[in-house]
Amino acid sequence: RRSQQDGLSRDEIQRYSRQLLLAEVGTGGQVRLRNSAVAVVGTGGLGSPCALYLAAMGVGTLGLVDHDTVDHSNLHRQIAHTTAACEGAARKVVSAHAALARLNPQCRVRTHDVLLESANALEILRGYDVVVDASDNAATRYLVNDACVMLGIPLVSGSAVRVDGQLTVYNYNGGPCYRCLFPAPPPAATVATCSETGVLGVVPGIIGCLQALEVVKVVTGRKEDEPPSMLLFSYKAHPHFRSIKLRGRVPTCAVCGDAPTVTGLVDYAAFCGAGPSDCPQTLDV
Amino acid sequence: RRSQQDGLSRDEIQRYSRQLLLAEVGTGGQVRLRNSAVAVVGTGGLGSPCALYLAAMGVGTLGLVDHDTVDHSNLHRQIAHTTAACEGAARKVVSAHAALARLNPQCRVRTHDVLLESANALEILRGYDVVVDASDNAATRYLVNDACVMLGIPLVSGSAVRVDGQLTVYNYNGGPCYRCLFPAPPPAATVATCSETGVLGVVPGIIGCLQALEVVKVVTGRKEDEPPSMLLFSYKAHPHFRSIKLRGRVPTCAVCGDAPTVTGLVDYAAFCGAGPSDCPQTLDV
Amino acid sequence: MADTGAGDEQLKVTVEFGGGLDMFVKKERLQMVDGAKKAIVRMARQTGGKGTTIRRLIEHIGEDYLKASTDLFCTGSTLRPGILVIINDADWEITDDGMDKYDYKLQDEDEIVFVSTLHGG
Amino acid sequence: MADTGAGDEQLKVTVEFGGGLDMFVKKERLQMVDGAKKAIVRMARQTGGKGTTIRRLIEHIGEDYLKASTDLFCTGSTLRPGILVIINDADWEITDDGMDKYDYKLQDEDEIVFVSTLHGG
Ligand SMILES: [Zn+2]
Ligand SMILES: [Zn+2]
Repeated sequence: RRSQQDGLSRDEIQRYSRQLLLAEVGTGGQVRLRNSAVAVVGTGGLGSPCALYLAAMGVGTLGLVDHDTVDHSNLHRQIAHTTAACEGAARKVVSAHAALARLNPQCRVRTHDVLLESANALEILRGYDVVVDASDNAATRYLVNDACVMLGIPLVSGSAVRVDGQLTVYNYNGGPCYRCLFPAPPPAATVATCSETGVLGVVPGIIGCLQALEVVKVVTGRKEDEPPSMLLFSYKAHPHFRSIKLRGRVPTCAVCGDAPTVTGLVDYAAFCGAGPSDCPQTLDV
Repeated sequence: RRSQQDGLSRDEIQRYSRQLLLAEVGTGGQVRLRNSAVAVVGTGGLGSPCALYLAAMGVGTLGLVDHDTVDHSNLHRQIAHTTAACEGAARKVVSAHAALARLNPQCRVRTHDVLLESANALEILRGYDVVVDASDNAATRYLVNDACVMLGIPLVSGSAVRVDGQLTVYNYNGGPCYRCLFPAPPPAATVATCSETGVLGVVPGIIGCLQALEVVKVVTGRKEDEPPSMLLFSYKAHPHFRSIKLRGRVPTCAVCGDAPTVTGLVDYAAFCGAGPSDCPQTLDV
Repeated sequence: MADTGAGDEQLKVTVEFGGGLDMFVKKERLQMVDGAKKAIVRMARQTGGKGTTIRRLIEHIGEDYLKASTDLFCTGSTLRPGILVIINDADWEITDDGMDKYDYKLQDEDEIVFVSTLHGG
Repeated sequence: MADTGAGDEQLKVTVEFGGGLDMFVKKERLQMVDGAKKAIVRMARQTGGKGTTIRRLIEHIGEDYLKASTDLFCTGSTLRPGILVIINDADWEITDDGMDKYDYKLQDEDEIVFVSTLHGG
């Protein structure tokens, strides 16, 4: 369903010339990027910069998954969207697609203007080389994780709340999946409510850029040299970044373990005590 | 010349609601951002994300300084620009201004479509609360540093080449200036030539976002708690980030020291052995 | 600090609370160290004749460091789901050779980070 | 490594080359350690009856580690302008109490980073 050519066109050579000069990318890496398909789940604070940089750097096919519309309170961080899109209550995937097309019309964009659910996740995510979790709630994070384990796709997971951010590549090269680290969901009472939570605009910007970097590392193969790790970011910590060595895949994990008990997608709203739609404003956080 | 009101408009409250919830910003911090003026020198790989996030987060006045036009080889990293701007050979400050206006028309943008030089730098940068160095050559970096020292303006300096990036706040709170760290310019032979050098698109994205964060920290006062430091980023290092404790202001520094010998802007092309225009493609790096 | 005592019989660990967990900690328990808020915790080197464990540290934090509703952090010595424990920049599961991770014996100058996983974006 | 010898009389430091300086270093001198390329350098603990300094380390790198044209890195023991030296995550100027920074005495397990300043954007 997508071109798997080996060479680069004249336009591509011109556009990506500064990356072709790099030993870390070169023609081989650029072709791999062009031949890759990456799904970005969520086109908000994380998905905006991540999708923009993936398209800019030359990922050939991007899938955008979101079911929301652009709102005024999105624009302090969701830089793929515009005030005009907000005033027209545009669908986020449509608005994000327009931004990607302005920047790089060579990037093929597939929009999935739906809520990702157990009923559609495997069908939507199947065939992508990497999935980016840029979502905003626990239920979707477990859903995306389990789908990636079942489909055998590396998952580049980022999150950002208030002034903190986190970044991990799950289900990759002997490392853990999300459930290996968090077998039980947090009690609903400990998840900050929508009205209590905010986010500093550039924090998802930083994490979203770093997600794009991790995608490049997975696609070009550089990531194989790295042991499993989680990057923690906090405006309050100094230094702001801390890299943590992570456990490997956990043999007793319910989904990626040696004898999994979760072998199909389940009801994640019930599992987490709250679904993605229980609190619409969470989508803005 | 700019409004210094204390309150926020209804539009501002709506747009920045997720930041008003944060203890680290709140109404006070948001008003400080709105009343601040930040100059961004360079609207390329670093300046694109930095200016976008500064406008998104609510910095009231942004000055954009660049004398270049948009080129195809810019677009793999300079996400404020568009393929259409490139095809029309648009001025970079004009193209960047359009992107900021799409995202946040409330941000007042001043464009300086000139090469920053000794003859105009003090006039252009005077009055800004923070200067962002998002430039691309040694001569401009010394020029911007010296101008900031002479004007008493904190300098948020970022750089990105190949797969590496660096970030420091100079001339702030007892910390060093650029010349304190680098009293002598590197020999011209050690500066990679244009054709040898490239850059991975998202690396200036990461550093530019972090420059926007440092601006927020300076404007809201949080930065005062931090000792001087430099953040090093490398795709090749693991972990990618390393924070270095820096020396304080150096009493013998030629420009910010106790008995400065550089008391007016000098000829930086002669000082560095190469000016910003000696090698036009450097502007793309 | 509240828990001072004979230096040699005490160990000192640094504790940070990330991912928003700092909101549950009493302000006076945190101090600015090199630009970040940390708790410097001093505890007896031995508890009941054995090395003091991270289980005891969690109990101690639950008893003395939290503002209220400690179940947002722990119940007794058991952390609530969704909190990672990082000991000297490594996930505490890595130290686990079949050992209960709560039995990890604290070492002087250990840097412990409790961090809540984040779901937003 | 080329410079092995009696363990006790040697010290071991880890050296990284950042900001593009790795391009000047012989490939076989760098090894992958935890996902990053580093040089593990073993040197005599004493040089001429005194502790081995970073000056000696720079000379040693200039003699044995660089591909060619060592003046892109150093001339003798003097680094070219535009290179920062980072010792255990601190700018080496911080250790300077009026002491010549080149006289810093290496300690076993020191982590040294040489990093070239970057001008691009
Ligand atoms: Zn698992
Ligand atoms: Zn100075």
